[in-house]
Amino acid sequence: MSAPLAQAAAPAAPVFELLDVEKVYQVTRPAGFLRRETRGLAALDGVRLRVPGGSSTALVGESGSGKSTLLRVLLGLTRPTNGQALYRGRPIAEARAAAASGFTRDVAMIYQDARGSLNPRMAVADLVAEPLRHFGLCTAAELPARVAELLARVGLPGDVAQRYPAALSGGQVRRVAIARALAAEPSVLVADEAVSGLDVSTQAQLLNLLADLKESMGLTLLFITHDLGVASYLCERIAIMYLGRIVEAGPTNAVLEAPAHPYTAALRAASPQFFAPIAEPLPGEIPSPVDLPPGCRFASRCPRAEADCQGTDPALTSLSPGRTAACLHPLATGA
Amino acid sequence: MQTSTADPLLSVSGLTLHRGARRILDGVDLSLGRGETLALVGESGAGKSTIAVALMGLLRPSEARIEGRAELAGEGDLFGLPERRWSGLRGGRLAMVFQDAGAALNPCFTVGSQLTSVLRRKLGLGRAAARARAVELLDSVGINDAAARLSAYPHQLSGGMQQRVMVAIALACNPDLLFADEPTSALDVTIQAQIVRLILDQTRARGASCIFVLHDLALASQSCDRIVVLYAGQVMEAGSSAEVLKAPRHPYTRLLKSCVLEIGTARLEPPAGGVPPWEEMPAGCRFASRCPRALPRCAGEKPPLTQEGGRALACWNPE
Amino acid sequence: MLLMALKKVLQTVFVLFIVSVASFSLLKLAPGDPVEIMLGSEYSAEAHAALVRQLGLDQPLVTQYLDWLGNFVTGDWGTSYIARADIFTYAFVEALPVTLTLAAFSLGLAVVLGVPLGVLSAVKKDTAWDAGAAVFALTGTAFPSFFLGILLIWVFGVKFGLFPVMGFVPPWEDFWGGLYHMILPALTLSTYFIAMIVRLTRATLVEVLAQPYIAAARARGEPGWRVVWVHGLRNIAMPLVTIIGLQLGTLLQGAVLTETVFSLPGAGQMITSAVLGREYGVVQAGVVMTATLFVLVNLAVDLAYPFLDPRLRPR
Amino acid sequence: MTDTATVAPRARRRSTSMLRRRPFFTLGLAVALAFALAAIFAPYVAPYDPTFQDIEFMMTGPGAQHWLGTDSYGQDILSRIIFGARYALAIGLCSVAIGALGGLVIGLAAGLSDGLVEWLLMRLIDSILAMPSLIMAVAFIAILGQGVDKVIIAVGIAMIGPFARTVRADVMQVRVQLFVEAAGLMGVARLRIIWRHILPNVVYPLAVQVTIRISEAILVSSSLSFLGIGVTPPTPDWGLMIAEGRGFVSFAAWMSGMPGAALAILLIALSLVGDGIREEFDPKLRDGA
Repeated sequence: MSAPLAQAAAPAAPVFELLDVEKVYQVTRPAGFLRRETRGLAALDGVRLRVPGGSSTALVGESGSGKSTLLRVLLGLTRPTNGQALYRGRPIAEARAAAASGFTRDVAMIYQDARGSLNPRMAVADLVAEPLRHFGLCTAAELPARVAELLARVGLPGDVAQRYPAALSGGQVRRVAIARALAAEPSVLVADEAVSGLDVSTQAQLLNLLADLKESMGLTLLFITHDLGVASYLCERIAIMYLGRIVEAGPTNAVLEAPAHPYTAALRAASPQFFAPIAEPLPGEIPSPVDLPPGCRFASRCPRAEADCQGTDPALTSLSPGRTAACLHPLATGA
Repeated sequence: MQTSTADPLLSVSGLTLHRGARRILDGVDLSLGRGETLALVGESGAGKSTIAVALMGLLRPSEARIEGRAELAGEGDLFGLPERRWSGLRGGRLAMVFQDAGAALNPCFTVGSQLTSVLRRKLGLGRAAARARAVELLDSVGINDAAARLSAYPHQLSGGMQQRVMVAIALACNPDLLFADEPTSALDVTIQAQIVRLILDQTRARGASCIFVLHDLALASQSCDRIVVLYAGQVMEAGSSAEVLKAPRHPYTRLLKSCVLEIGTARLEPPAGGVPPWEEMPAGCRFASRCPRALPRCAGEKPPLTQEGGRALACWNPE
Repeated sequence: MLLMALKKVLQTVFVLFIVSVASFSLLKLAPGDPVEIMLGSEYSAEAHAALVRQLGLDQPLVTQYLDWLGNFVTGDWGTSYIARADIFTYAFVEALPVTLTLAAFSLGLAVVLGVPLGVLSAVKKDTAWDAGAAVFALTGTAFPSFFLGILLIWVFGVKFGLFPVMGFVPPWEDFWGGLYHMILPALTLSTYFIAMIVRLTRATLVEVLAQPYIAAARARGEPGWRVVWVHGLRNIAMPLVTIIGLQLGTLLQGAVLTETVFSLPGAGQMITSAVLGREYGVVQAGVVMTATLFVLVNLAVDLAYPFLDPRLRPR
Repeated sequence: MTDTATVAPRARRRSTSMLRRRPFFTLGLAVALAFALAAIFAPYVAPYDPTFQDIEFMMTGPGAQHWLGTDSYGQDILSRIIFGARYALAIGLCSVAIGALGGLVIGLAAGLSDGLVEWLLMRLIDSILAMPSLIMAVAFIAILGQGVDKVIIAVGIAMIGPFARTVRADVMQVRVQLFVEAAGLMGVARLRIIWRHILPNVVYPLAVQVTIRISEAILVSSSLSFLGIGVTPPTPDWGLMIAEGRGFVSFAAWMSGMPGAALAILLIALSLVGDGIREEFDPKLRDGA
């Protein structure tokens, strides 16, 4: 575990810091004859997150939790409607716009749909070379060797370089996407469900690759996933999202072994586990982020909801050093 | 066969399926007792969905060539049946829940019309009776406000609700055997747990058997009595899911299990490479090219599926 | 939904505006001085100036356009100098119904023959049947219709004398006579559309039949015919109607040729003879009529979408 | 038959030549090439001068002297067909070039802009599309007058609409692709993204469109001459020849039959070629790609 050391050595601003970030989309819907009304859809609602340099954080949530919107905010693809999203102490939008900040080179992204993120008309060699050329990282003469090196690093045979993405398997395409992301020698890697939808053996190979790269390059990793196993394997810290808010955060293993938030506990119980009887599932489904009820947003499905949960919206508060949860009646963490 | 029950509902032997020159399934044997749940597990290309689709009679002769037998209690060999008889069985004694309910419900028809058409055709119910039964069914699979949902189109429902509708349609005529083809892989985990529970509870209540097609070994261990591990169309190992997964004897089962992430897993040790392309598939045991325990004979000679104490194994060099 | 429809209507109105400006410019850009053409070869300067004033040609272009638009909308489309007839009567009352009759017969024939052929071809995919249908579809879409018309005249009219090769009998006066006269022209015009619909039906249906919901319909015991003709066909209705709407232009331009081949007094023949006679007013009337027809039909198709595909309906 | 591309496994598609896998495409290509060669070397291939009027051989049926017969002026039909191929192919290629270029510009502009500009451009495309290409070409002929160059311009302009629509649709589809977003994330400039990522993904399908639409352009141009408002006699144009022979169908069927057959064969060959190329390269028709 080298991350805490790195943190201590560099007291600089964290890589990412979100301060009560809100993102509200205006949605219109018909309201009677020839009339529409506009409502706010809060995709993110008061998100606080700190991603220190050299750390690895898993962002976990089901569909509709706001993970994707959070990702877009972090990458500067969308601006928060409220609150502050900072990259090394600067607003992300500003950092993105300023060439000197190095944001575009420093922060690399791996998409869930790796195939879609690769131009189908470009050969693998060109795809991997694009960041090298764009940031002027090596001369034209060095290019082929550098590309070959990157491909070897992600475990791809050299003959892949001349192929097009359509001729590669799902696992290979993910490796190309990783090679491309690493080409610019970033310090931050953001990955959106980078290992989902693959066979377990391919997934395991990729997870090992990512773990090794993180270690050897000292990457700050932000990994978005729905799989608690993946989160636990790859990340030291975890943040659980529900309906546009982080409901629990802390060291991954501590959080998963003794969840404080009932939603975390429910996620944990719902994840398949060898030979355990199937747990009583959480009732209902994630409600629409339009017209949120007052009070705790999880109250409608919470097995531990009490009367005050309907009225009071719990804030993310510290439970023990390093652990936070947004719950009025948290479970005992045993800490 | 490997079944422990004396009264098998379905027994499949030597199921071989070709698509063109490719042998997608290679001599698959399996059997299933009444009320039993069976998991077909394996990675993509293992042929697990193909088995389900073939046993439902959904493959046209132009799409695939099928050899082997599949005895369904009271019907004889399914593969010998004429198409008319098949369409009588489907939706009746045999039913299926699909992977992506959003795609398996016809977008142009209401939920009600897709549900009542089965009831009217199979059970001969009148319009009003079918409607009433449809409401009961939707209610029983946990859909609130069932009467109003009948006139909804599939896209107006959430993924979980769509899958509940699929379950209701599949159970409409109390099938003897339900195929569930990755019924939850498109859903969030909390919804996945709901749907698996729903399928298990409903089939159990009806005394029906169920064949789950799954890629998640842990989920298989939780939901199924027995398990069949497949690799590239061959059965590697089969038996009670507790025994097979606790003490796998086939190297593939062990490797597959070692790739499953559990919370706190320290290090994964996946097998290198991937499933070979069809042209390079070994003639014998298809796992031979990736097997850490492969012997010289493995690639050329297919190991027979041998029975031993309720377990079946196809390996020349088991653990 | 109503708002959506209103938006589409607005778009259509704007498109019609552009079309009207274009048609108006057609008159302005046309070579030759319309006044000279009206007055003949000998005229006095005063007569010329008077006519210019009378026609409003001394006004600014915008005023001229508005005048023209006003006249056009109220059915005052001017006079055909050569035919010495009112253009509105000539184009809209006499010629257009002939073209519409031909187009309607052909489209009907195309749908009635094309859809079942396409369905058969999709169901019997990769058989000799399918290959035959594909050859027909390819030949049919590529074959020049006017040459096909001549071939049909030669075979059925000249060699066997089975059908009349020219003339128009309004089917609303004599239905069977009209039909009889319409057989060869409709066959000529619809061959392309039959072929196109066969192709489209096959392509879309093959795709639909591979969808999970078709497997699911079979898995719940729906009989084969119902799976294809109810579940399959319902889902290709939208692309089918869309393409038919978009291909209406091709239908109308095919009608121009077919009318010439079979000497039918329709809008197509009207436009052709007007171009040859340099009667720009008539050309303009023809262009505006076809464009408007096309735009309105496609508006109707657009508005029909929510009925064809429930996914486009509001929740 | 037309759908072998979707059935054929990817590996096989790459390993054997397109010519061997698609016999119909190969046949079409061979025929189209034969026409093209005949057109290029017309003076050497044609037995007679296409406009030479032999009074002694007026309306002679096909025979040893005039293989495909002569027309009412005693002109050799075979020679006129061979020279006619020049006009057909030249008009087809040039007008498609005009249409594709115009369509690319308007379609790109419409696809890349947004707001009012996009709305206006879309309505412009809608209005062009509202006039079927033949009608539009007729209108332009009415303004421009007759002649080969005028036909090229008229047909070319008439084809801008369909091209613009497909280009715009492709641009709309490509610009929301993840790889475009990914390039943006990397800080690649917008113009460069358009040049490197959007354009190649639009130009390839456009090239496929071009091959498909050449036959349409030839059809429209020969329709114009058939109507008597395209190129003017005595140009050896197929449409004109078919129109001239129409009146003699009952006793000299070869007069319109021969040029008609030539036109039909070329159009069918070209659509075989176009179809083959579309199925081979259209990503929408490919499995999993």
